[in-house]
Amino acid sequence: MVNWITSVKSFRWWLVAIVVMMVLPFIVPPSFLRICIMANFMAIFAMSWDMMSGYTGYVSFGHPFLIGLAGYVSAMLSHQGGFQPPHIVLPLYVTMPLGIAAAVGGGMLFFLPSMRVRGPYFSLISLAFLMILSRIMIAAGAMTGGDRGLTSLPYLVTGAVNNYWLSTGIMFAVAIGLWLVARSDVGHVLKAIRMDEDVVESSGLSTYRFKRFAFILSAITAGIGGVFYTHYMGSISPAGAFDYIFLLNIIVSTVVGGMGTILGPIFGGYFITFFTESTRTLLEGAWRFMAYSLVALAIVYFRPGGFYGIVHDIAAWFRAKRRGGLQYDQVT
Amino acid sequence: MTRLLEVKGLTKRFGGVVAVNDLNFHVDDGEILGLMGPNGAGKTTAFNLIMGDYKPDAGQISFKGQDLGPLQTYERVKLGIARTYQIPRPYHDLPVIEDLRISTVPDSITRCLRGKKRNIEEVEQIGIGVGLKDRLMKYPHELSLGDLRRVELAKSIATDPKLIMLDEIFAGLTVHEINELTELLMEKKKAGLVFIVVSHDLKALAAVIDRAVVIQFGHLIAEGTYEEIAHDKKVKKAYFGM
Amino acid sequence: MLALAQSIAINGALLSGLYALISLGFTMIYGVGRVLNLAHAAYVMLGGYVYFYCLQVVGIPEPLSMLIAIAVCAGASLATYVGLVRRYMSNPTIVFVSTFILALVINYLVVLIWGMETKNVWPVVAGVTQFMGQTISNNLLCTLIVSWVCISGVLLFVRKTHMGRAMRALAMDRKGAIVSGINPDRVNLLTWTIAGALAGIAGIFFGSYTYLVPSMWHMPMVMSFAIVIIGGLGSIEGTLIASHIVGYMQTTTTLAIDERLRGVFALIIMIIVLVVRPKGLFGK
Amino acid sequence: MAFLEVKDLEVYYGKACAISNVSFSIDEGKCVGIIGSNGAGKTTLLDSILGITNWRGEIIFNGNSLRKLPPREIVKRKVGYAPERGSIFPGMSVKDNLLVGAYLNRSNIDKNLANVFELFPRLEERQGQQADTLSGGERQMLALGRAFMLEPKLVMLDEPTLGLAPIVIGHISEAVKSLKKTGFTILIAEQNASFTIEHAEMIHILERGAITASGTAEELGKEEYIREAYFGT
Repeated sequence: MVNWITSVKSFRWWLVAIVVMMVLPFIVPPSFLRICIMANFMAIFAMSWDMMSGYTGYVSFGHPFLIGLAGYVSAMLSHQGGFQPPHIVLPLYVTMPLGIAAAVGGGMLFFLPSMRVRGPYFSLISLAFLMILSRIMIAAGAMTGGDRGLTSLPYLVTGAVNNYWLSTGIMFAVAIGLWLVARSDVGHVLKAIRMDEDVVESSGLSTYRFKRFAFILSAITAGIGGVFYTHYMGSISPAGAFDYIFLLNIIVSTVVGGMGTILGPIFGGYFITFFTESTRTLLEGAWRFMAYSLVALAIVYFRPGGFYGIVHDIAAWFRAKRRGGLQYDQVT
Repeated sequence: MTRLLEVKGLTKRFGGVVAVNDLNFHVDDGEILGLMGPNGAGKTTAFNLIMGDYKPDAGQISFKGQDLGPLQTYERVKLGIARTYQIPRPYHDLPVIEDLRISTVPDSITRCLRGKKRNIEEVEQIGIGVGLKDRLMKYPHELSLGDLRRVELAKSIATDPKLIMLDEIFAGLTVHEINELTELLMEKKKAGLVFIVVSHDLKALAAVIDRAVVIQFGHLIAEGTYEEIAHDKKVKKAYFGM
Repeated sequence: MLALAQSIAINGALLSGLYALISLGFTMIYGVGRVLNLAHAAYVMLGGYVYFYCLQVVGIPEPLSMLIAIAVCAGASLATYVGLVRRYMSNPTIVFVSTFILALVINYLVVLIWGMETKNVWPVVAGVTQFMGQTISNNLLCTLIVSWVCISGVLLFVRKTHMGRAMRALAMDRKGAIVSGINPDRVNLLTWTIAGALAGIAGIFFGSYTYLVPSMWHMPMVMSFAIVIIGGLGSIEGTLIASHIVGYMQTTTTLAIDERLRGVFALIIMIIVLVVRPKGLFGK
Repeated sequence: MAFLEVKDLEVYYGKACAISNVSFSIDEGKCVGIIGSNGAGKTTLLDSILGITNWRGEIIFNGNSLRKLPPREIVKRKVGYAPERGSIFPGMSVKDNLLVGAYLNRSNIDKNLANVFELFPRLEERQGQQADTLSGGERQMLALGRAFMLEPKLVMLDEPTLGLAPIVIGHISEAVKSLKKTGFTILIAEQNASFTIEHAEMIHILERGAITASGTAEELGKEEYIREAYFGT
């Protein structure tokens, strides 16, 4: 049997987190839960970005492409407005998987060939795809609602509490799934790719195979986040889905939490969402974004390892002190 | 003896410079071949061509009778060719044991997802085998050059190869370290491994190699046992300009 | 049909010149330091706004307003290098992410100072000229001339002066440059300043070519990316040629196909170039 | 007082020791050779003199300590350096390459250019050509020429014969001879012992970052182990 099931110990922090999240709806008001819902989605997007960019070092500027594509496909197919050309309106349990499939398919078609090129080149291509999709979505107004996007989309569930349970459930499912992958040798190889791709090749591993896997996982996660988010909001528009600030949110959540960690982005997603929400009453519009961007900049500048890095360093220091040296299970 | 690796008419140009020029040589099963030549002769380029890091402009490389031309680097490694880097390239964020473990990870997502670290004992044995026993938990920046060379060697052994190509593995090591490595190579040779050892230094290889080829300007100028090439006029001229 | 072709020819030349001006600084910074400055296009916007403010709000004379705008951009660029980039020169990913965030900071700075609504900048030169049956505003002609004066100036500088040669030398062989006594940090300081100044000049004319709005840096940013990639990162000559490819393509798309698709074709070409020839058409 | 004096030099890369306890000196107008194999630390040694590495110990050039000086300050004090493999600026013309060498010495550019072209007529023929079209030997000449544009008081050559055909090595050798005649102080780091003993009055053998033997060519030739390892007899 697989070892990870036997090692309940390594799940203990997950259990704590799940218990806290389960108690939350009974002790906090719905307005707080709504922030948690947004944080859950941000955490999903950040984990998706982390799976690809944080692990392999291929910095993607195109994740909103995947998220937006999934959201748009599901939105267009489930939209009940009478726009031209007439088409069949499908139920959500059909459109949402199709949306996810679109994110994976569209991503495979466009992003995978781009992963042949490294470093900033890849980032530029991914950004270009984002721009192209955004332009096309605006130009194809008949299908997509153009600049204004699509509104009054069907909801999956209604009410803050229900949506909270749903988004929390998805977030944990995605998180644990990705975490298991990241802990396995796959995660190990992906990190090695970030450090020196050529050497990984000369260890007899197809880096393309591993990058592709990371990418597909990332795209599925982005797709899941995209469709659920779209049908939570009940609307989708180019300004929301393809805005730079959205891209910034995703990247900063990951960087703040700690790149290449899966746990970090969850924390980062929560931190960023609560930071922006809590400043909402204090600061007006642009001031808030300004403050937010400056905080993000400061974190990237002073702590490129993110919070995970800080916590990790402190923990390692304490343990090393106690045991007088590093042990095997601590360095991985 | 069976031909393991055969290089025919290999040529590679970089801009106006011909790095490897119509190079021919072969390696047989059970031997240690020295690939020698002064600095800049094209030895490392030949290695990179065999590994598939560059595409040759002309010529053919075959391994166990199979043409390597269309194969990617990792496919060549899976066939049983491994290499070390002249300047060690460890993963800077990983301790030695994790670094070595990358080389034993199966090239398959599904097999990677099943079971974690089950290959740890095997990796430990390889690490101990090259004399890194008490340094398995160290990070690269804590290691000396000699130890980093051992890591390179262990990494190549961990891919379970038939042929290992060692690039300047003795350069910059102490006499003691060289002796230890030499013993290690002999031991591995007995276990059935085949080596190509690249060095610009004729002397260092005397004790190790069965046969040597000497190249200059990317071209083969001499071939034979160490004794033969050490007294070859062309070789002397190439090395000492006399 | 002829009128359309003429219009494309003239407008394409104008836009290409502007793009060349913007991309030149971007590619120079990459050349000497191997980092990409994503905030570069935000300086273009900053230049436009500062010029507008000085000229039309404060009422400073035109030449002085221009100088102030250029100086502000050069200063911003220099400050970016000194305050943000220098520490992480060896880590392009951090530079990439942090300069992208900086672009947004500048974006919100502009929103806070000047608001969201669009602003029209007075033309630098008034009047129109008849040319090839087309009516062209003198402002656009001036834009074209200034672009080319700047481009030629930069080319002369990097080819004929000691400092310019030092820049190119550093881009080609770092150690060779250092052993010749070139101080990489000083060359970087100068390069970032020049790049900022070029962005400022581009901003003044870009502003009067279209109008000012806080999102006006998006298109130049992505287009200058496309241009330096098609031209080959770090290659000045390649950048000039690629600016014209992209500029003309964009003009054709806007005037002959669909205004809303502007940029799309340039990006598609960029992607094809990258996948087929990753070092760009003229890169080494 | 020696022209260049290196005392107890130590260089570490991380924890790996690249140079340990190296001491030697050069008198004005003399030529000193450092012979060592790949990885022995020759380039690190030359880099240290130019201030590219972090070193401990003491380096005194022309009466002044070079401690903590950045490379450009050392170049200003007229230390010319031709890095290994004829490192040149591939996208520039031959003449522009030479002009970069004059970056810190702009007073006599025309005279210096004429000197370099006299030393290497081949470079004059090709001055308009782009440097990446040059052959290996011509690149080496260009790297040397670039160092001379500084009118250096000390010239450091890192493996000037690396990968060159014997006839080209001959050209380089001629150039070094005429430099010596002009009175330059020269430091050669080489693997090629015969090239080095032809020019150097004093030779140091560098092994694994330490000097293991020093002496004139004859003195070293007497020691069997060195003769075998480096002189090929």
